[in-house]
Amino acid sequence: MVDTVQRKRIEILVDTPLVPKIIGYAKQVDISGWSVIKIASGGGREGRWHHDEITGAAAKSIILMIANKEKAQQLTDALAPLLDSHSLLLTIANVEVVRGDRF
Amino acid sequence: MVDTVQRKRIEILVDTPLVPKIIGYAKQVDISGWSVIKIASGGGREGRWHHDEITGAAAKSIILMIANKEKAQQLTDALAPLLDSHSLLLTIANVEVVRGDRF
Amino acid sequence: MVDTVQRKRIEILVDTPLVPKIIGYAKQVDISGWSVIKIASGGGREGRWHHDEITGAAAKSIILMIANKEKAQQLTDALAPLLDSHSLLLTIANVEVVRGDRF
Amino acid sequence: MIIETLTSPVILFFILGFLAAAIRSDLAIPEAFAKAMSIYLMAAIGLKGGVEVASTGFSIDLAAAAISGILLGFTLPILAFFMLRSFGKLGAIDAGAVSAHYGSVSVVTFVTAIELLTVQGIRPDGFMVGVMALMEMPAIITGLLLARAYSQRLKSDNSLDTGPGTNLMHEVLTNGSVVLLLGAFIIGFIAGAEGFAPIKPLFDVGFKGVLCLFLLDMGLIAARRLLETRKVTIRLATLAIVLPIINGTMGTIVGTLIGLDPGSAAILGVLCASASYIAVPAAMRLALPQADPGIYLAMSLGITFPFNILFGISLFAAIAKFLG
Amino acid sequence: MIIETLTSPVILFFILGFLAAAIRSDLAIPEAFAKAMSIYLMAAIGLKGGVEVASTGFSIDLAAAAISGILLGFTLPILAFFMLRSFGKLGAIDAGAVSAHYGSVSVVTFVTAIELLTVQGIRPDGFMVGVMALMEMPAIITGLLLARAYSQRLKSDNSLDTGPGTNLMHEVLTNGSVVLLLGAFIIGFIAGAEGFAPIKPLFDVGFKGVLCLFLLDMGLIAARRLLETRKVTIRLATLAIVLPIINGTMGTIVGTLIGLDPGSAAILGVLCASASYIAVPAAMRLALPQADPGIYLAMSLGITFPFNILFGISLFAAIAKFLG
Amino acid sequence: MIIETLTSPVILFFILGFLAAAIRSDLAIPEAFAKAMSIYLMAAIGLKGGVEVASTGFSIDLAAAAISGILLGFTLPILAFFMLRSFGKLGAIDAGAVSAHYGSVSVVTFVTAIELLTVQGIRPDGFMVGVMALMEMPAIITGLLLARAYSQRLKSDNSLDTGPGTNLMHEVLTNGSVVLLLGAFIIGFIAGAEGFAPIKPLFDVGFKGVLCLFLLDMGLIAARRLLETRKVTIRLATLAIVLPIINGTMGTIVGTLIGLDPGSAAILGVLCASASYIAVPAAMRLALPQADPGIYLAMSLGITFPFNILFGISLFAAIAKFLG
Ligand SMILES: Nc1ncnc2c1ncn2[C@@H]1O[C@H](COP(=O)(O)O)[C@@H](O)[C@H]1O
Ligand SMILES: Nc1ncnc2c1ncn2[C@@H]1O[C@H](COP(=O)(O)O)[C@@H](O)[C@H]1O
Ligand SMILES: Nc1ncnc2c1ncn2[C@@H]1O[C@H](COP(=O)(O)O)[C@@H](O)[C@H]1O
Ligand code: NA
Ligand code: NA
Ligand code: NA
Repeated sequence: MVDTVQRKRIEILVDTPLVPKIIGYAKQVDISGWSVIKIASGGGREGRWHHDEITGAAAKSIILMIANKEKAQQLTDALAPLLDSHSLLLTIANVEVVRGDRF
Repeated sequence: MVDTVQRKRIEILVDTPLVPKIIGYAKQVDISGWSVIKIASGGGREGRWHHDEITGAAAKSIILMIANKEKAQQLTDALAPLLDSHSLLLTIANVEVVRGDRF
Repeated sequence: MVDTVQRKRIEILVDTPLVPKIIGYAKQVDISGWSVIKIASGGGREGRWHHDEITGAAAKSIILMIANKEKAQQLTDALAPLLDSHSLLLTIANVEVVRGDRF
Repeated sequence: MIIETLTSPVILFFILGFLAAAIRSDLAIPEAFAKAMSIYLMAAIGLKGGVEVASTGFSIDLAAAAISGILLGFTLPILAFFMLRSFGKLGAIDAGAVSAHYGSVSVVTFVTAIELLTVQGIRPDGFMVGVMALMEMPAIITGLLLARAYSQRLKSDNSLDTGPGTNLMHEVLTNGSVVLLLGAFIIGFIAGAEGFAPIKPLFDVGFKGVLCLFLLDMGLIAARRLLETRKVTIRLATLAIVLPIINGTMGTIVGTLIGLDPGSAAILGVLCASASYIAVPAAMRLALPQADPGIYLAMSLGITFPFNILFGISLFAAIAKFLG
Repeated sequence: MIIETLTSPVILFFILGFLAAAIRSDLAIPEAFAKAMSIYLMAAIGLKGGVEVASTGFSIDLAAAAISGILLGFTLPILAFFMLRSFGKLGAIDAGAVSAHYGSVSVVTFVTAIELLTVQGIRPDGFMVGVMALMEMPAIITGLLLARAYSQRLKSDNSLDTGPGTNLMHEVLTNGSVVLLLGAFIIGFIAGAEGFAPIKPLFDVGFKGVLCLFLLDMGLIAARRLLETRKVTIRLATLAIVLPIINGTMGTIVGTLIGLDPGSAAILGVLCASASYIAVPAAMRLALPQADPGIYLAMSLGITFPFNILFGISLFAAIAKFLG
Repeated sequence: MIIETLTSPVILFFILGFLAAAIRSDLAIPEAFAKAMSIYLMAAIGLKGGVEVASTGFSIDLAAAAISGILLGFTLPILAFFMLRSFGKLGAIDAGAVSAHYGSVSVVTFVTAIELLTVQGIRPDGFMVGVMALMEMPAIITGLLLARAYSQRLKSDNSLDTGPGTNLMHEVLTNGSVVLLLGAFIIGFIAGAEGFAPIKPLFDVGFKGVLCLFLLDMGLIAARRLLETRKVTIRLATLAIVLPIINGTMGTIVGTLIGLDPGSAAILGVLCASASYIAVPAAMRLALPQADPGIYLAMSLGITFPFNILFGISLFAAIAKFLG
């Protein structure tokens, strides 16, 4: 049986133009990697939107990061002031990572 | 340290043409927002499929919603009768949401 | 109230050309289905990359599978030897699946 | 004509795609490119049709063809439904869904037929584009009504209530391809030959080449659909060839009877013979989610589409010439 | 000219898109196809402009137009800012963001104007493409400075510090559309008419047709943006029409004063009147994330863009002819 | 010829892309558009090659070129492998993977070379397209066998067993670009000049322009690959220039010896000099996942591709003319 370690799965929903900025913060707290997923469409209090738009300014993405508890905490502390002004949606869940000691 | 609240992360795998229908139900139970992610390909008991199809009828998407426990329960109750006929796959997980009191 | 069962949500981050291989292993342990999501961009110890590349060899995908505990365990055992050589990232989380007895 | 058909590059690209998928090659056309090509093709045929009607004016033929097309769209699913239930052994829900596909039309089959008939010297009238657009939707209504009338399961709940957030009739009437075809038709009509001239190069120069690449993709998709299906029985496969022959022959006869020229009569036959694989599947997924997409997609896309491209078009052309 | 404009296929496709979205049709142009078309259009106008300058040589007009364009880009947002704050009742942050959009330019409005003016017989000079590229960015700086000077909230923290991993000035100067427009302009200049000849067919044959399909998409996007907004008040909607009229008139006058021919003066007016909806929104999301995208996108894309396409271009052409 | 090459728009667009990425502009070509262009280019050259062979007939030259190409594909990786191990200091696995890339071919380098050689008046024979398709795959086999023969690690487990669900030999033989190139070649051959005529406009008019936009994207990708790599040592960078020179010279000499005209000999040299960056990387990821993609992509795409486009093609043309 392979051994797993418990880590945090951080999911940040963010406007696509802001992705590099969030990743800049993630690097500051030394998170080892990230993956970006495009959102096709969505809706919220501000109305609905679709990705099929010529102006990328309205596009949204999810940034996915696996990190240990400490780094996850540092990242949320760093991003907290931006949550409202940049309308981020930040969720954290527990996951088992197989042989994930490097995170 | 920022405070987090516990919420539900609802993930519904659904045929793309049915997405508006599911969102209609979500609005009925007053869920505040949703995000749709395209599935590129997949497989199950009915065989495999790819997104690269001219006929969008076979395309699949994931609808992602963050909501509190009560709304998540209401939504699953509302969708339960459709699970088989519309072949939905509905999963719910716990997540910590940073400053997520609005969900 | 609808009844839910607890299942495992397996997420495997993998180079796109290797997807069929991983799915081959999943079928061996009799997992009932899978869904593939494209990663748009990402970064790690090896530097950053974007999907907008003519050479698909650098593209990455997430394979998502819902399975019961036993099958999840069998799959991780089967994939363990590949984790390093194929640089997979394998995470497992608990989810409630609505009427998910078929998984 | 069969020989000419089978050696024209348009058809050869379709065959190439079909064979590539059959040997399980990883050749793939990006989805966005395929959609771009279909938008281009629909805009092009809509424009050309409108420009042509602008020069010939509205005629009694146009009205006759439009009315016949709509009536055929409403009625063809009925025969199909009962054949699917009896010979095909399908339940009412699946039979209703499949019959809606066969009553509606396939744009690519239409475009390919225009090309092949033009080469043959019997070019159909420009207004047939409008007729096609009008034929996309009626069959959906008949198919749903049939499913509802004959299914015990649907009788208990209300099948046309598609839940909150959706409205089937609205979806049907504002369907993207209908709007684009009719819209481009009207633009062509307003602009006329003179106004069309500056944009004509794009829609002329590329047309046949784009059709080749598009059919390459259709070949890949049709073959993959056929290979991956586990739902199509021998009986259903037979119907996927018999139904287009019956419907197409009826369409060609009706076209001839209402006085269309051979090319237009043949194309009316092709429209009746062709089965939808874009608009109707999406509508069915919404309105009859209980129906199995594995059945209707494999039949319309995997069998009927190739049959029409390779043989059906030539067949209805021959019938129209014989009658005309 | 208004009648000619409104019956040209280019504009009719825009109207088709607008109406399709208004009746909530699901017609959609794939994002990748739209981006491909915009890359094609930018490469084409860049190349043609460069080839033209290669044959006419650099002139004093070119320098005058370039300097005027940059100065207008820097100053137009100031008036807009105060009108948005007083009449529009926006806060400093939103007013700064919106004014940056109106000081910058819209490539598609420019291209459409070139077409319409050419048909009218007052074809603008080739170098105006370069002027457009230079006008994309200055307004961003003015808009940010204004927001920062008048917002209490921004005064406390440093608004131009956009956090780790990003550098606004760098983003602004290396913006993709600026690089592509200027790059293609320089390539056209180096290659000259002779070097351009082998690649000319693609950029000539397709141009107007691609513009049609692109404007179809713009119509869809503009109408959807307008329908889904909940942010635009009557006052803001008024400004979204008044601002282009003021800016465009000023641009046309300046163009005439510095001695440009009527076509070039009109196009300078169009550049001033048009509002950015690609480069500036992205920059604002980064530099002024507190500003509400719902406001600036609905104004520039939902109102100003259609206004300019349908009426503005004809208006500034009339003014330029009158003055010239 | 170098000067002509460096001022042709095709090459200037490549340089534009390269510079844009070097200044870290966000200019990007959507992936689906890039794939669409590559499908278009492959279909076009396949068709034209087939049409040409249909008119000239099969010749002894064709057979000689095909056999030479396959043999070169099998053998060129051997020299590369030992140079990569000794001078490049790579392990057996990485050396095997890299050598497979250099034994295979790059379609875009081929197409660009056809353009440049045609301008120079030494247009290669049409059948060289078929030769290119045949040369895509042999090197993969040699590379894998070398890696397996010399790696202790691979000797213990079975490197060609790629696990359940995959079959390398099948992947190699049904590779999408091979199927498309050979398929379009055969279609061109069947259709002949007459059958090709109706679809020729699309494949003729757009060709060079599309090549420009495609090379713009290749410039962006090549420069980004080079900038982001952390794996390429000075020694490996040297080999990424020395290997194409050696391979290309050998190919040109072989081409001349078997009696090809100078254009065809030069293009055989270009094929040998070019390194794959689509088919082989995908195959290596599957068959040799332990090899580091950072090395082989940076070498083939970041260094060898630009070298061949800017200098290699001219070099092999000069050698071919000198020998021929
Ligand atoms: N901690 C992480 N969280 C999410 N994705 C990651 C993480 N680390 C690596 N990745 C993804 O895996 C790819 C390869 O990572 P690496 O092997 O570290 O270069 C990256 O480009 C990311 O897409
Ligand atoms: N509860 C939610 N669950 C998932 N995604 C959400 C949720 N709320 C908002 N979003 C996403 O965030 C975007 C902006 O939300 P809002 O700021 O509420 O308009 C939406 O378009 C959705 O894509
Ligand atoms: N266990 C699973 N985990 C993730 N996705 C699944 C699973 N089962 C089915 N799917 C997805 O649902 C689609 C339909 O499944 P099925 O109805 O079993 O053919 C598949 O093509 C997959 O995309
Ligand atoms: Na039909
Ligand atoms: Na402006
Ligand atoms: Na080579």
